[in-house]
Amino acid sequence: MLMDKYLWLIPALPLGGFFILALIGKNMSRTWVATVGAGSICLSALVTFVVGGAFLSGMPENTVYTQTLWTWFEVGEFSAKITLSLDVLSLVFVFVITFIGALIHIYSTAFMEADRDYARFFASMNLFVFSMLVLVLADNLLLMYLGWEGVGLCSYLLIGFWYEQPTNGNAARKAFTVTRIGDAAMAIGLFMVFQQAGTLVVSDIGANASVIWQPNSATVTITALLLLAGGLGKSAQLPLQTWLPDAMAGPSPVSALIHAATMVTAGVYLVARMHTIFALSETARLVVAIIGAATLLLAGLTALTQYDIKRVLAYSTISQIGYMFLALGVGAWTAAVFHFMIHAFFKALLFLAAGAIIESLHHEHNMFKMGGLKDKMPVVFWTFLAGAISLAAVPLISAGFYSKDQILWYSWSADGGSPVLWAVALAGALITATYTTRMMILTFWGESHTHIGHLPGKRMTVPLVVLAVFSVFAGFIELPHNFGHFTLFSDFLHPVLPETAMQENIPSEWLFQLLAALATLGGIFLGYYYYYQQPARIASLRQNGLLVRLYRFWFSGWAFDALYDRMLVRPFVFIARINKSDITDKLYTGISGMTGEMYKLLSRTQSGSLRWYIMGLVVGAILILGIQIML
Amino acid sequence: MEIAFYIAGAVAIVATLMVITRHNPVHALLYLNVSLLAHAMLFYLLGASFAALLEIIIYAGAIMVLFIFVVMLLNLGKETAEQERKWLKLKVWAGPTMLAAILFAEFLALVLSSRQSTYSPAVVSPREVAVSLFREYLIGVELAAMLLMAAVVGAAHIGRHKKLVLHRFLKEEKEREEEKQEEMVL
Amino acid sequence: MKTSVSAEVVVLLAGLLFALGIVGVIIRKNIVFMLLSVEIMLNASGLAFVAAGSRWGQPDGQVMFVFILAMAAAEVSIGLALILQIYHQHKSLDIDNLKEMNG
Amino acid sequence: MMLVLLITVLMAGAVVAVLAGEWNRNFPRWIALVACVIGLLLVITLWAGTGHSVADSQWLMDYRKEWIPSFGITFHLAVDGLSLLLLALTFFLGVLAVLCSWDEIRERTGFYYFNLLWILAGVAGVFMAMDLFLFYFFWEVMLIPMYFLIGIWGSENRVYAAYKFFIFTQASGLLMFLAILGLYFIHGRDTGTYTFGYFELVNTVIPFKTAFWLMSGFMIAFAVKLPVFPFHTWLPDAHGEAPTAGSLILAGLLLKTGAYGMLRFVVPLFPEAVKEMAVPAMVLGVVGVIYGAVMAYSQTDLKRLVAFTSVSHMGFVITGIFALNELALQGVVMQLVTHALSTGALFLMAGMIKERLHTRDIEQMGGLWSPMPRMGSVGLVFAMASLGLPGLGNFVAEFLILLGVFQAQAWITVAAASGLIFSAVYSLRIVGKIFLGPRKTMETVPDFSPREMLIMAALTVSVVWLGLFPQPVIDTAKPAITELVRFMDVQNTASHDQSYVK
Repeated sequence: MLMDKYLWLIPALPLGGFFILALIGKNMSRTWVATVGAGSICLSALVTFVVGGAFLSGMPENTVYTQTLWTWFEVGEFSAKITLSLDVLSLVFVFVITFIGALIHIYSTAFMEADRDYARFFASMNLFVFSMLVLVLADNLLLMYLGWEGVGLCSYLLIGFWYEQPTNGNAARKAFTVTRIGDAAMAIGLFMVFQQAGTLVVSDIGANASVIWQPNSATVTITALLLLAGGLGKSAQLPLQTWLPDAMAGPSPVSALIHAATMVTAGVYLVARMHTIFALSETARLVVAIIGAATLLLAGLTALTQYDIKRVLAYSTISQIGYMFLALGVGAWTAAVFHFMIHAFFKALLFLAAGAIIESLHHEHNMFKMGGLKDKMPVVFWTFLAGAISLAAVPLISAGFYSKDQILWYSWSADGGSPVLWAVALAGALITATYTTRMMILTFWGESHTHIGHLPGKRMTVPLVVLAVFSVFAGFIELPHNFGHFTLFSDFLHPVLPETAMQENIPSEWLFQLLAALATLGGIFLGYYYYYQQPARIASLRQNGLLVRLYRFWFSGWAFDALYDRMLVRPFVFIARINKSDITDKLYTGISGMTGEMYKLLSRTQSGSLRWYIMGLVVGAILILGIQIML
Repeated sequence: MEIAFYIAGAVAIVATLMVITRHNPVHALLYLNVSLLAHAMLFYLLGASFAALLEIIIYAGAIMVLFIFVVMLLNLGKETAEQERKWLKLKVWAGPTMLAAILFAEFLALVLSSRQSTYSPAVVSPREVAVSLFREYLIGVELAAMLLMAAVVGAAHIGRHKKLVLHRFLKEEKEREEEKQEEMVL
Repeated sequence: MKTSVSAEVVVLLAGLLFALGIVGVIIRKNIVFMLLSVEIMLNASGLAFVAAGSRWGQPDGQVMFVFILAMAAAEVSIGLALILQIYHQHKSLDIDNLKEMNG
Repeated sequence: MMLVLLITVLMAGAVVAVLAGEWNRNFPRWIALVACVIGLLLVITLWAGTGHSVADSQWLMDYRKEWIPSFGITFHLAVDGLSLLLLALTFFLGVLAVLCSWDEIRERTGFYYFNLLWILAGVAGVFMAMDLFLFYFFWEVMLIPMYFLIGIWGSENRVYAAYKFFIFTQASGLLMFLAILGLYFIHGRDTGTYTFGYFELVNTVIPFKTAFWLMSGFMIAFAVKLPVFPFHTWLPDAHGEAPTAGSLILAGLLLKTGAYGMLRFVVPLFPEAVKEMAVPAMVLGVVGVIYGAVMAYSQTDLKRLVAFTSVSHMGFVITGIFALNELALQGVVMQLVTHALSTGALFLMAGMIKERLHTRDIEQMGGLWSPMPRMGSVGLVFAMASLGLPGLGNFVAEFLILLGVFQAQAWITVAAASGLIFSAVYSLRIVGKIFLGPRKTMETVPDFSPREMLIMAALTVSVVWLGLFPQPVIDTAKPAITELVRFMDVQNTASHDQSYVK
């Protein structure tokens, strides 16, 4: 049965929820708000399962469900339609968005229970899910841009959800503005694509990319890089990563949904979606890989130094997305998408669990003031542990291992891979394991520092458990080539994403897995050693001036904030301030001032003295006669 | 007969100089009369006998009498002469005289730059003047009549003795000043 | 009574008299004297007109002189009336005291 | 005849309003409302009636009568899709302007509504006049009542603002009049028929140098009105001091007359000069985009802030006009409509906030979301519109303009795209300063009244509608735009041939 005519329901349900909540949410009871808010997403998830199931079951090769709703606008040869299209890549994203979205919404019904603006929260969340779905379901780049900006708006609204605190508002503004820089570049990218391809429909571009562009030509590289810039902004990659840590000002479910699981991976989606363009430019792919590698290392080191649990998770998100970009850069498209999915599970889980902890500890974000929660909050502990082992990629038993191991392997062995990228990724793995262990130990072991309020209820723990199960077991759908060669996920994606091209003559995969496992275990040991066994060693490290300085540097996120503040924000504000009264107006006030001065000068001659006037007459006559003589 | 012309011209210049330099108004008036008579002579020499007559009768006769009446009426006697003496300092008249000299020099240059030519002035009889006046310039004559009429009425109106009348703005200003002074006094 | 003078000389004479009239107007502070100087200037211009008329043998010069005369009469009568008024109001004929019309 | 009716209904309404105002203070607003609604209905029937034939020919309606035949002046009104859109906008905003002055204006209501309607009549005339003299006549008609509107009902610094507005527009208008006369005489000398008719003058062949100077005359008038970068300084003052309806009409309609003039007169009359001047004009446009945005960021007076956003948005318009291709020109038309709605809404909001807090200083606002969630949401929508959020009308406009400009001059687009970033900066500043953050005043501020809700709902629905279904607007403007583009292409090839022959 062809289910494509129900495709529109997937985004329409959240949109409907948004409209109901936005228009009459103020007057609805909390139960109804929760029902509409979470229900719309759950229904949407259900529709996704049905449509997706139909799509998969009746799937011949290369099937795409498309549904054109209406023509958005059409000018000359440019035409943009509101067309949804579902293929395997978008199906993965839609599944993650609706499924994790539904879980997070259920969690939020309890988490936000006490909040004044319950309806506004769910309205924004629903709008976000709608926009995100439009982003991934869009069949042309312009519609994707609509979703792209829509999620930015919702991110803005939700980061600044508790708007009465000015810092939240500033964080929201920063998030929007920084991503907007990427978006502006992406818009130019769209113009370039249109100019060269004459269309913005993704499938047309994909089909004709090799005809339109010369491989490795400057235009294709520039186009790819401009599109990439949009992705970098949304996905918080170097050099536009500074907004994400501040975005943690939003409620924890928001961090889980928007700033971990879905929106920040929009960049990954974009690059994967436009892989045909990226495939044509080696330079662009190299840039993607280098940015990914640099970001994962930088963000990982920063995560090591943070004390706010949500900021640790935020930097770890940046770092993990760095892995995805690395995978995209080396041409391991499916590996990137796989890691996206697994990451969505465990990072959403971690954020939700962290949210539960923070909530129970009266909004305490500082990990050093937590501790000893292992026994007091068992459900949260075990689920958090599940997420943490996945993040740290503990070998064999965690989903994160399978996805990250793939990336590590491809970063050397794939066509665009190199030992340097691999080394960086391996170092990243070690760091990841270290900061994860640090976070676990500080939060759950040791002495309790803060009194625990109420424990999370069923509506919060059930989503945690579900996500924990996925974080552990979802990895088994894609096993490495050397054991099992069970590649369900990448086979599934191959209608859209090409197979990863491999280099020849590469060392055995076993060796890599061993090294990756060693890195992880080493990282865990480091964390264990310094934070559990020998906490005193930390204090002694503090004596070292160089290390302290390095610590501060890392803590500040490699001073990017300060740098941008100096280089961009302050000059801009300075220029704006000094020119507040508009310098060009001086031109006109100058003219009028001069007129005034001349008036004063001339009115001085109007002295009322008759003799003076006659003198004027005489001088005038002299001048006139003089002119006549001259001529 | 050129000599008569030059003499008359010289008399006119000297008399005019005296007019503008005398301190006593009556003296100045008398010199002006002399100057006017010299003008009349010049007119006659230029063949304009009608103009010469008018100059003597109206200017030297009527207008000057008006002046003298006024001078008498205002009793401009010795004090005025004293005042004039004080006012007429070198630094007062040097500048304007320079200016006038420059003006005259320019005029001179302009006039002399054109071709020199001597001519014998044609006699224009009063008859011709009258014909022209009442034929081509009839409108002018009418207008002149109206002007004189207006002047008579105006002079009669202005010359009446009135109380001090100020424009309303000046009046308000004056009142304000007075108030201010009162305040200061208080 | 035939004279033969160059036109330039007559015009120059008129110009000189006119200039003297200007000097008189400027340097005098007493209104009566200023009015006298104005008369001089009027006469000088009349002389120029008459000279021009006689140069071309046309009556127009003298006609203009008549008009000037009429105007001078009107001007003097108004002017003298004003002088009387000024003297009554200000008790002075100093032109510098009459600066009320400055801008 | 209908076209004349459009103007006369406003003018007659104005006269009746001023007479009725002598009698009762509340009559004029009803009369004004009725006049505007009648006009709006007329335009809608006009639109509906000619909906099918839009694609066939450019001109939908035409009315022509001799006015001063000895000088070749005719009373010639005509409407094509472009005019029709702007007319619809005129009456729509007219209704809103009347509604928003409903309670705000309490003094001399008769004269107020007289001026308001008279401005609208002038604007409507400008959008329809097909005789350059008549055009100039209407151009001046809208100027003087606006001067009164600012000068009498404005806020503290109103006299200065009114003078500034008047002098800028009047001086530039005179330059335009000189250019019109120049055109008139050149055409008359060449063909022997002296006429101000648009359709005759379009065919005038003008030597390039002369064309350049004549175009400058027109351009300066339109550039001041639009406003283009160095001529914009009257705008913040006028907008800031005008009463709410005045700001609405200034931003929504008067600025549009500048753009309309460029599209209708400058480009067809002086195609070659326009082509020559395209790049400098576009650069000025981009400078305006960025400068306006930076200035908007620095302002603390809400109305001035919004005024500078207008400068920024109008920079897009002139950039788009001089890109001279269909995409950009359609974008310009969209921008005219959507900017009128979004900026108009922001001005209305500023007026409503001022009614409540008695200040325009955004430093004294803050945290207004909690007492006024409705206004907050609406304000957010329009802030987002002004930063070009997809799904709202402004995005379609800016996207089309940039896309079109990219075809013409890629680098200019790159610079203009930075305007997207700056617009985000100032728009979020508006939202942040007014609605977010801690409350600064503890006065009770009521949320929208039903009347205000009606106004804002109308605007919100329009801007969302235009964002998602802009095709009707695009289709309506299409014949005019394609005709313009075709004309330019013909000129292009003609001049190309010419130069080849030489």
